[in-house]
Amino acid sequence: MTQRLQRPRLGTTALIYLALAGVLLIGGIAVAADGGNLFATANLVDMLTRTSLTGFLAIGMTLVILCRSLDLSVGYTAALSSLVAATTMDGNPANVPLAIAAVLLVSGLVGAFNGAVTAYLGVNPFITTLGTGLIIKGYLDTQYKGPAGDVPAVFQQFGYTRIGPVPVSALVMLIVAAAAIWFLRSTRTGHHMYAVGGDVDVARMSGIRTGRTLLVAHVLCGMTAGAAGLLLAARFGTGSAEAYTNLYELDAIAAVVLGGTLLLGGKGGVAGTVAGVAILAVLDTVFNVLQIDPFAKDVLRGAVIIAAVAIYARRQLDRHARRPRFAEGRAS
Amino acid sequence: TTDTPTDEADDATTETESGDEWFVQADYDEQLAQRDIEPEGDPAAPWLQAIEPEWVDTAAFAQEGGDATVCFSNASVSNPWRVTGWITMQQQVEVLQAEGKIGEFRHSDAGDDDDQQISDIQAFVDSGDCDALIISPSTTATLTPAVETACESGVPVIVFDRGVNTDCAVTFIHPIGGYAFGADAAEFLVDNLEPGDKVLALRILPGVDVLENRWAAATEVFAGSELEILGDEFTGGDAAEIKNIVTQYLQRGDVDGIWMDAGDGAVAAIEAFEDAGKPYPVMTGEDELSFMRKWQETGMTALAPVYSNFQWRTPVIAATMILAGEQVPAEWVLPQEPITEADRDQYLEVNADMPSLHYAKFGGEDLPGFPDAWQDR
Amino acid sequence: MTDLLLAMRGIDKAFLGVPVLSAVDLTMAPGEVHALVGENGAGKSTLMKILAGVHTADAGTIELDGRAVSFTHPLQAQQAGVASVFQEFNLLPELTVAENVHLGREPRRRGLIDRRAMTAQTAEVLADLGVEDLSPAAKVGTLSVAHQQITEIAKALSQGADLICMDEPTAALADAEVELLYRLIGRLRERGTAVLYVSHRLKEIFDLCDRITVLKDGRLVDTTATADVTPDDLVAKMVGRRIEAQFPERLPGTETGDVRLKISGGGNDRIDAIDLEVRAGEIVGLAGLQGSGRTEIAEAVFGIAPFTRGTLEVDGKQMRITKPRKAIGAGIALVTEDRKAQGLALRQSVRANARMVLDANARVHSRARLARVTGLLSSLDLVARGEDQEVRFLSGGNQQKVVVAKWLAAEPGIIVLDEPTRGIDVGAKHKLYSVIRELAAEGLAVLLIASELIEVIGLADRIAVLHDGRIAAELPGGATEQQVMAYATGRGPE
Amino acid sequence: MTRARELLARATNPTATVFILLVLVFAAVFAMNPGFFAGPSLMAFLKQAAPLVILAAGQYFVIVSGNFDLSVGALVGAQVVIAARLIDGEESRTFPVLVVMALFGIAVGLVNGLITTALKVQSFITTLGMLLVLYGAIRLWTGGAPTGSLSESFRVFGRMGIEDVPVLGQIPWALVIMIALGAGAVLLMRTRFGRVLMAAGDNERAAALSGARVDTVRTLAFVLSGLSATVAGVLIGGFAGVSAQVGDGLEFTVITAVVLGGVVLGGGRGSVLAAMAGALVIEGLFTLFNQMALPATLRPAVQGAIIIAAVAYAARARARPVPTATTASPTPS
Ligand SMILES: Nc1ncnc2c1ncn2[C@@H]1O[C@H](COP(=O)(O)OP(=O)(O)OP(=O)(O)O)[C@@H](O)[C@H]1O
Ligand SMILES: Nc1ncnc2c1ncn2[C@@H]1O[C@H](COP(=O)(O)OP(=O)(O)OP(=O)(O)O)[C@@H](O)[C@H]1O
Ligand SMILES: [Mg+2]
Ligand SMILES: [Mg+2]
Repeated sequence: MTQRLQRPRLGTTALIYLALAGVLLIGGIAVAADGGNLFATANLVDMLTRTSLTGFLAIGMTLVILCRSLDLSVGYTAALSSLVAATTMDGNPANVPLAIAAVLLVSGLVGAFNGAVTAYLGVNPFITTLGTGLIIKGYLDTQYKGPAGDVPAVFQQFGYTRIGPVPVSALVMLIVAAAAIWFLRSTRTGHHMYAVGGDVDVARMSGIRTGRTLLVAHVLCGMTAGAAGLLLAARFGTGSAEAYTNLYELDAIAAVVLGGTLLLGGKGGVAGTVAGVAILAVLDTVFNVLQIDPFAKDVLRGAVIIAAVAIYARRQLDRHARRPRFAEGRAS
Repeated sequence: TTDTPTDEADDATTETESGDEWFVQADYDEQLAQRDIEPEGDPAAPWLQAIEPEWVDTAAFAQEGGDATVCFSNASVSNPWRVTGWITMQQQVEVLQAEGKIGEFRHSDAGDDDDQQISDIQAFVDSGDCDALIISPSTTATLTPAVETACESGVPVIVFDRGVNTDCAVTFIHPIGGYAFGADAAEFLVDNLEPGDKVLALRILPGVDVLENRWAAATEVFAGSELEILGDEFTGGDAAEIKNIVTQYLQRGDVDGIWMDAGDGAVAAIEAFEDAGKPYPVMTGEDELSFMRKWQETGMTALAPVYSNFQWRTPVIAATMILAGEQVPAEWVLPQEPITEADRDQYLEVNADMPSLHYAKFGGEDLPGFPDAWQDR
Repeated sequence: MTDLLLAMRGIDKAFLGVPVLSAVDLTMAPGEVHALVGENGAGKSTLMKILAGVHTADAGTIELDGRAVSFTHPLQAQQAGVASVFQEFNLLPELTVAENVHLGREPRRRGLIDRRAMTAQTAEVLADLGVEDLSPAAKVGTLSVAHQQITEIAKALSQGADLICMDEPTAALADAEVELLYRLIGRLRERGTAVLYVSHRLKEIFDLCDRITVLKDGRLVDTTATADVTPDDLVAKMVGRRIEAQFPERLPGTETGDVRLKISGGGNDRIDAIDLEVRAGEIVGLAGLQGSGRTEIAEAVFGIAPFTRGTLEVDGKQMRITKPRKAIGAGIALVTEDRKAQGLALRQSVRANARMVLDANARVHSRARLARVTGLLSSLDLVARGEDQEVRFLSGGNQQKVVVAKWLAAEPGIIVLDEPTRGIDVGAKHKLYSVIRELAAEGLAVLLIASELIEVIGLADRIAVLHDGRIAAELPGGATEQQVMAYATGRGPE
Repeated sequence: MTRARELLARATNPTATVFILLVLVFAAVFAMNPGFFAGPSLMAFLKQAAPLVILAAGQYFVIVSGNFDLSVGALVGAQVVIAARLIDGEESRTFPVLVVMALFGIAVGLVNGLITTALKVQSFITTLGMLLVLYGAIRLWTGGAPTGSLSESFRVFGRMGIEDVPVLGQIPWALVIMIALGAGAVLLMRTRFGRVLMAAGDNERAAALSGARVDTVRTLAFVLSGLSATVAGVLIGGFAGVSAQVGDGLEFTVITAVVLGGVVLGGGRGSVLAAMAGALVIEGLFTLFNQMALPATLRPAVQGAIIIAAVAYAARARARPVPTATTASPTPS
């Protein structure tokens, strides 16, 4: 009778990499028309560099969004982390390991708070994390009147050296991404994130500790924000509270959705996110090379984000792909 | 606006171990002194004047032919002051290109994102096309490593507006500074108010070194007076927020003086007095036209401290000088004089057709694009 | 006695002060198949959910194998050997059958999920169930309701529990699959696995169960051995009154009028060559196995998945119905088979849902009809705490009544009923049967889809039997189950 | 007994939470400074709170239908700048420009709505994109900083009012407009449009199968939000004049307000009245901080904590169903 197994059509992730290729192509042509070469090493390096920061944030963001949650506090967490890192290192290379540990601890705790409030107090994550952001902002504004701490040269390497054309930071980001992909696919907790995002009641009735799963997702998201903070510290040579004014959280979310992860949770993955991040980075580079007016940049970025998502949003949402029994037109 | 130069490299320490006071007595004294020093150079072209310059030799960077590529990494154009300055700079560039002193002019805009600007600077350096690199840092401390790498690449680096904690740049261009700005304003209030009068301070953001300097200087001055400071509020420079806050203070009692760390939304503050039917306060804003026009129209007692917008002309000129091997000041301190009631009307005269968010001391009157370029942007 | 597998004693449960269960006792021996019956809202599902750790009882004790237990999370119940098939689907459409079956208990090798094992074990369970046509790799979202139900059952089985609770497992199943379930339960019994069986289908209860516990309004009526009761007594116990003949007679004065709905050569990607006529005052039944295309016909008529071939006439006028709005405008109503996903706005009040169709369609909106809504609800014997109660807090059966009411409110000329009695208790079922008869009497054309063959046979004036997307035969009302099954399974006439 | 339970339920009901909060906040303000409740200062408060309240109403329609509108802040800013540039001080242009602004607001709403419904782009992204586009486009158009100026007649709505009323002093037009629109919103939710909107936010599929024009009503919700942003723009511009930062970050304040009002993100629940009350709570908090002379840098922290706590409390309340007397549905008498 009707055997409903489907041959998956070209998957969303593949589609996104196509989109990335498309952006690269169009960008390349545009730059060429302008007499430049988008694929010159300098530009490639530039693109890769621009992926790292958003990359870290977006990887963690993917996890929480998969759980049908959200984290609007990552920008603030990153700023806080940059300060924790810089002040702990305080110019002394010996303190670097300690600083990294401190950052991951602090950022993890912020994530844990977000997760706990969302999972166990039933507060909508949008509000939880907006609130957490405000709380951190208040702390930073009161505590730090500006940049603080001093990052030793060795650790600044994390922000500035590269292996061939590949910046170390981008490399680390990709490694974290790979780890996240593996985590989602091969561990129970990772797998359960899809269930929690798909339908929390079903997940619970199936014996999944939904609260715990959500908590883990938020902790990991906090930690990647911490990693982003470390990167900021490395690049700034100091910690900066001001970093939170850049709305990194929105970039991250945009990247995640560009990467084909459903904001409604339960569908998507980190592989796509990496492509989403890349698309944004390519845009930035292209705009710079083409000397686009700063305000036109915003317009284009907004338009591209919508357009790109529009390409695959439709097919992504149709959950009732039906296996045809009778070919169109001719009655079999 | 939120732009003033920062303390020099020598007190990088106070920069980095922050969290504690913003006030650095030495810089404060220096800046207050600089206000009274006659700058070298033609008063008609203040953007070329310099206060106590130490000239440095740039022969090393000299180049043949005027087709040099000048690159400019801008922090952002996210407020009217920067917008005005950016237009002025572009106009200046056109002149220099016409004169054949520079060839291509490239710029990138970081949208106030430090990390973004670091990437921008790296991109310029990596591209290897830049014969001179102009940088307007978005934040002091955080851009330091990037600027250092830029210097190491051998390209002459010109830093202006805000500084960085390194003196590797060939020249660092800036008006006198934030302490002077804050002190000018505070002293004016002290002189024009009675002892015991109440002053409200309106500030934009916390934590931005350049703004904190203005406030630090003001508190220093107020401390030595009998004025009562009602409070200092952060407004984000948003007119609605400002009017709302001032209105609330007026509900609770009189306010005799207003101190602002930037002119944004100053008019809203004045309107709050009008709507509440209270007499105008003694007030300090900035040389933003909307404020100066309101000042003229109401005839209130006010002062427009200035953070010289014409500094946007200097960096490109400096670039040509350097590429021509001419000497430039290692630290190029531009004059910074407040606009008083005496010279107010004359400035409004000159800028009669300019939009209200334009800055009186933009110093572009002699550029060919004037006035259209600033009028219909 | 100590060889009890389960002993629930004095169970109380209230939802915000409103008692739903009071002092309920339930005992089960190993290998026993125990029926839990009662009207909609009697508390069956609630009792089951307490046993499954979804709700926690306010009072009372639960003993498994003589050990006192109290569950605060379904996981604990699972670990204690209690598996459950809930009344509502608990599946994730985005995951495969295998992933759903093992959800929360993924097999692991060296701490990592072992997908190969997952697929293999699922295949075993399905084979055990006697289902060949369901692949462990299939995405659940693309399955028919029937296959989804089977996945649910497989999910419970795969836990190797000593006690399996099934809340109306056959509600979505046609007789063929019910057969599979019968055999399976037989095997469980031999293995000594106990089954708590909630159903509204008396036949199954008498076929399968050793003992029967009857609930009414959250109270225990009594527990008897199946042998000691007749169906009629049981119904009396559940409803509190006796119910005469199960299917009401065709009402006098019902006469078959003109053709209201006429499909000629209708087809799309799931159905083909459909020729069907429904006249005013006529009840036409659609019979067939799961996936035979009954719902697709309904969906095509209603414009959800329109016909791409053939013609469709309403009251003699040819129409292209491409979306539900058009269908409603043309006087067609569809009671969908999945009330939660397709029928109700669960967080809205009973009233809001009942008037949804009127509110949404200017064409059918009228004060008079709005005024009738309340009457409609009570004429269906809805049990709710007032019309302001959110429907999500209604029992399954009562939710279904709200769906039916919302369509009748629009006073359609043609009504398509897809599994209208799914999860409805005997009393309410009977009520609904007579409503259907009345509708016919008022001149409506009724197209009835039901998985319980007797329903189709008992109510329909004509029966169209579907097989694999095509109409295999059209039989008169009185046809026997054997005849219908013969065509439904594609064997043709004996 | 049931009565008592109903009362308890009302108190713990998420929608009620916001009103309790409202009372608490203003009690605190009163404690700090009883003078606040003198007519004039109260009016001044409402005048300046009006825009947020109106935005909250607009945002409510979008949220209850299951979407987000992150573009309102940018739209408010855009509207003010447009007004300033087009009017450029000419009284005579005031009215035509108001019309243009209304059309622009509608257009933006339509685009948001169509992209979200027709192209199936999640509204979070649609409106995030719109935020960027508006922000950039408007500055592109004015060369980075607002130009021109508003006319006096334009500013009347946000700045003036019905003068010398006994006790109150001035009744601001902003307040009048707010009340009028608020009432309108409440009534609108009682119409069929409102019910369908609500159903669409709760169960899209069920609504569609009942013949509801889900996409249409959702798009209309965005249009309403766009219009509310337009009105807010008129009021804010009128209140304080043009400045470069108008509207920045408003979207988050508004959404917070709506959620404080017990409206559930994701749709299908909450009342518009409560949403507007949420906006008053937020404005009340800001006033309170000011009265307490709370160090400015600390305010965000306190605000964040309060919001989380309040919403957590409401969530606790929502977890339980609201009981109503047990009866079979009443038979028509
Ligand atoms: N989560 C809940 N909150 C409030 N009331 C509830 C909840 N769940 C069930 N109820 C009420 O408890 C009563 C019993 O519901 P239950 O689902 O157990 O009935 P049932 O016997 O399973 O009916 P059906 O045969 O229709 O499934 C009903 O009146 C229902 O309204
Ligand atoms: N291959 C499929 N992919 C996706 N959805 C399907 C598929 N087949 C059926 N459906 C949907 O599943 C539901 C049940 O359809 P099914 O195939 O079981 O036909 P049916 O004869 O109506 O069976 P029943 O009515 O007993 O569920 C309908 O909503 C139908 O649209
Ligand atoms: Mg039930
Ligand atoms: Mg069906």
